[in-house]
Amino acid sequence: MIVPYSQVLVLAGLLFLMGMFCLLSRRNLIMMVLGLEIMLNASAVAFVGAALRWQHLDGQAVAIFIIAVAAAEVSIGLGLIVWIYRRTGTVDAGCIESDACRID
Amino acid sequence: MSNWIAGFIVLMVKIAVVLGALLLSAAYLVWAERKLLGRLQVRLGPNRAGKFGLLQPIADALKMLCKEDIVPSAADRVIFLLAPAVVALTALLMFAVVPFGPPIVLWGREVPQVVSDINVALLYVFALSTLGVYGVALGGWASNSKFALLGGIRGAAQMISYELALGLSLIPVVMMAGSFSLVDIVNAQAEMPYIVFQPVAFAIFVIAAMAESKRIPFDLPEAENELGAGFHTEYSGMRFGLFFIGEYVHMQVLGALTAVFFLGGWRGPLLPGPIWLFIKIILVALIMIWIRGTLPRLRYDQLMALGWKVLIPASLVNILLTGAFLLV
Amino acid sequence: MTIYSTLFYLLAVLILASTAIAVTRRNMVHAVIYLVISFFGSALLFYLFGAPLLAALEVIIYAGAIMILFLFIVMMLRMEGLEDRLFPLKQWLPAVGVCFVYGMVLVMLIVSDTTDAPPMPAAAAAPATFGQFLFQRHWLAIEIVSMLLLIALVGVLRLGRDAGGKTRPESEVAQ
Amino acid sequence: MADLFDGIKAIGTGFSTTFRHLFRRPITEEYPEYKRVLPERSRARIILTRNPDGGERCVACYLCSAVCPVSCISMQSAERPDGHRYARWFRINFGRCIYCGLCEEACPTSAIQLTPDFENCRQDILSLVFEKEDLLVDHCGKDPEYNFYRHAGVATPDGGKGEHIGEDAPVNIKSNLP
Repeated sequence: MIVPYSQVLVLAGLLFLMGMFCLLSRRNLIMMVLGLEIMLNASAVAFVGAALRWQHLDGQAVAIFIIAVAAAEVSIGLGLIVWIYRRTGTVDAGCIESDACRID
Repeated sequence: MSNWIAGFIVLMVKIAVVLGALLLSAAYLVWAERKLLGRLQVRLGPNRAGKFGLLQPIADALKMLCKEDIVPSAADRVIFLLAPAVVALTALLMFAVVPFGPPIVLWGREVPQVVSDINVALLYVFALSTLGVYGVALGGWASNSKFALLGGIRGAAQMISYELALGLSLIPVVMMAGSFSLVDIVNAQAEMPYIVFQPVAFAIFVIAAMAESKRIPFDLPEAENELGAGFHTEYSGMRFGLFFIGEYVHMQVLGALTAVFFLGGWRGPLLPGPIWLFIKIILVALIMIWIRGTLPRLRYDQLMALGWKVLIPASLVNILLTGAFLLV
Repeated sequence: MTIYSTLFYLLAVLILASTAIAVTRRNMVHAVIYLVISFFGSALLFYLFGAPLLAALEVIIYAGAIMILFLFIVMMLRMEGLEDRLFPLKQWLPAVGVCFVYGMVLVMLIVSDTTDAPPMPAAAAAPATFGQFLFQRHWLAIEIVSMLLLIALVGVLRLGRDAGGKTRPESEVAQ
Repeated sequence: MADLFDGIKAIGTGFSTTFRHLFRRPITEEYPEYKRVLPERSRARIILTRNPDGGERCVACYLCSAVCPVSCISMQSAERPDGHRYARWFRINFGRCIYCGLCEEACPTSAIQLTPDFENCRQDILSLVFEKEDLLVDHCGKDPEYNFYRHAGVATPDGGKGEHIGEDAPVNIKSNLP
């Protein structure tokens, strides 16, 4: 016996919350992508817990897909960040939006 | 309860024996490498400390322990101090899943000759070897020196590139054995070692393994003549020694994995299992030293081209052929 | 309180603490390292939940490949000390607001869940069983995901090519 | 295809070469047992030599000290009653010396010379500071015939002072005209 599923959900929810906070409050593009990773990981935790709760492997299958999607997302995301950095010389989201360093 | 305690004691004894043997043979692997490399280059190699320089590893260890442990003032202190431990620890932990003999019966209990037989052993090895990249990359970054940083970046890029080829080259082996567990893989080679069926996978695995352990044709992260000593430029004393231990333990682990995946593990006629495994590890290590004495270092673009354009496609084709062969 | 539940709480504390530290770090390398610890904890949690294959994959892909990629980019672009103020008010307020609303919804959902769920039993799925299940029941999803990965690969290659072409000279970027 | 074959052959040649080296005699000279005799003009430990008639050659002109790139030579000049200059004390710090040989080239009297004796290391770095009595030897070094005061500014059968090949007229020390 481990723990009630609701406690796993609380853990996953708090992780998701932290990821969201990171995504919303940081201005650094890399930290924002890190926040996305935390959120994806939180959902994977919830799904694996669900797989155990209902004794069904579907949850683990979804977790595998989440990991694959995270890999694809992070490669594209970091590729874009490098592209932006080469163009503008910064990875500050606020700075990129302003007129000071418009993408040419 | 007494059963549980007995199991615990057996486990601890196994860990102690494996750890001791691993560290001792790592020290003497350094000696063997220096000696053999010397002879390959028509030199003598170490011959001062003891007969044939046999006490050289002990002298080196004492020297490193006595040296001052310098931390550069602008370094990121905690990471700088922890990075060598990561390298050494991941290399040592990898050996936990390598079987070194058939199960034996001691005092009425069946004791498997492996520290831990987990069912995802192969993935465990990969997980540890990816974590080993952190030691290199963070050690380079935390030194706050441009040589070390370049070495760290190179190390990270090289190791994650060759990780792919390493993993893909082992998929045919897993397909043939039908299990991730190293014990099962060795048992599946009871009649014929896999090198007979998978010579291409064997070649890819050995090349990728050498790149993974930063051996000489692939030692760009520490390229002495362009980067000082790469990621461990700023390290001194026993922390440098830890990097060194990590490298040589990694070399032995890769030799053991080569033996397990392609050479039949501990299986062999006449001699007991652990000795056969040891002979095979030493054989692989000696071949690695021979390659080190012969080939020059690759250029960075050649390294990446070899990894991405030769090894990975070749291993993918190999997987496809193996799959087709197994289906027919 | 069995040994499993103790382990769960320990891991939960480890994951939450390291993630919380990670999202508030100014030094991105430190953030990445704390996040690696967090993902490592998640992997152990997966092992506890009876998914050894997923645990290994979590370490290999999340803690290994993805975080190394982050570390690589941070080291390559050399931009430590970028944010002069860690949490400017402009970002801080909406973030707190949204997170507060989210937290309220979370709490309400958990409170409203009155079905008295029993503690989860411990179980383990062998990798072979899981693999067969995955490839028999979800083969289409696997194909879609592999397509997605291929697209990502081609996209990144395109981006990398593009960045190498008509850009400002490297010396200018460095300033 | 031919390229591939050539490549494999090249790699094979390399490996066989190194393998054959395993059975060759090592060319290493083991130092403390076997000491190679260095050529006479190798640059190692510095000495101060004497004239054929036994006098000190050094005239304490400070040229070696001036030319020394690491400033490891120091001395104090003095004059004997007969007007010959000599070094009251002469000191070389071998802890700093880089054995470049510039002092030997600068020396007008061939007094300071470098010898092939390279076994010059100590446990205590302060004992590497050599005084004049440590440096002075009882022979003429590489130039056995040379005696400075016999050659410089001396009238010979070939001509008087300042009349030899490549020699300037003596300076008139009573005048300060250029």
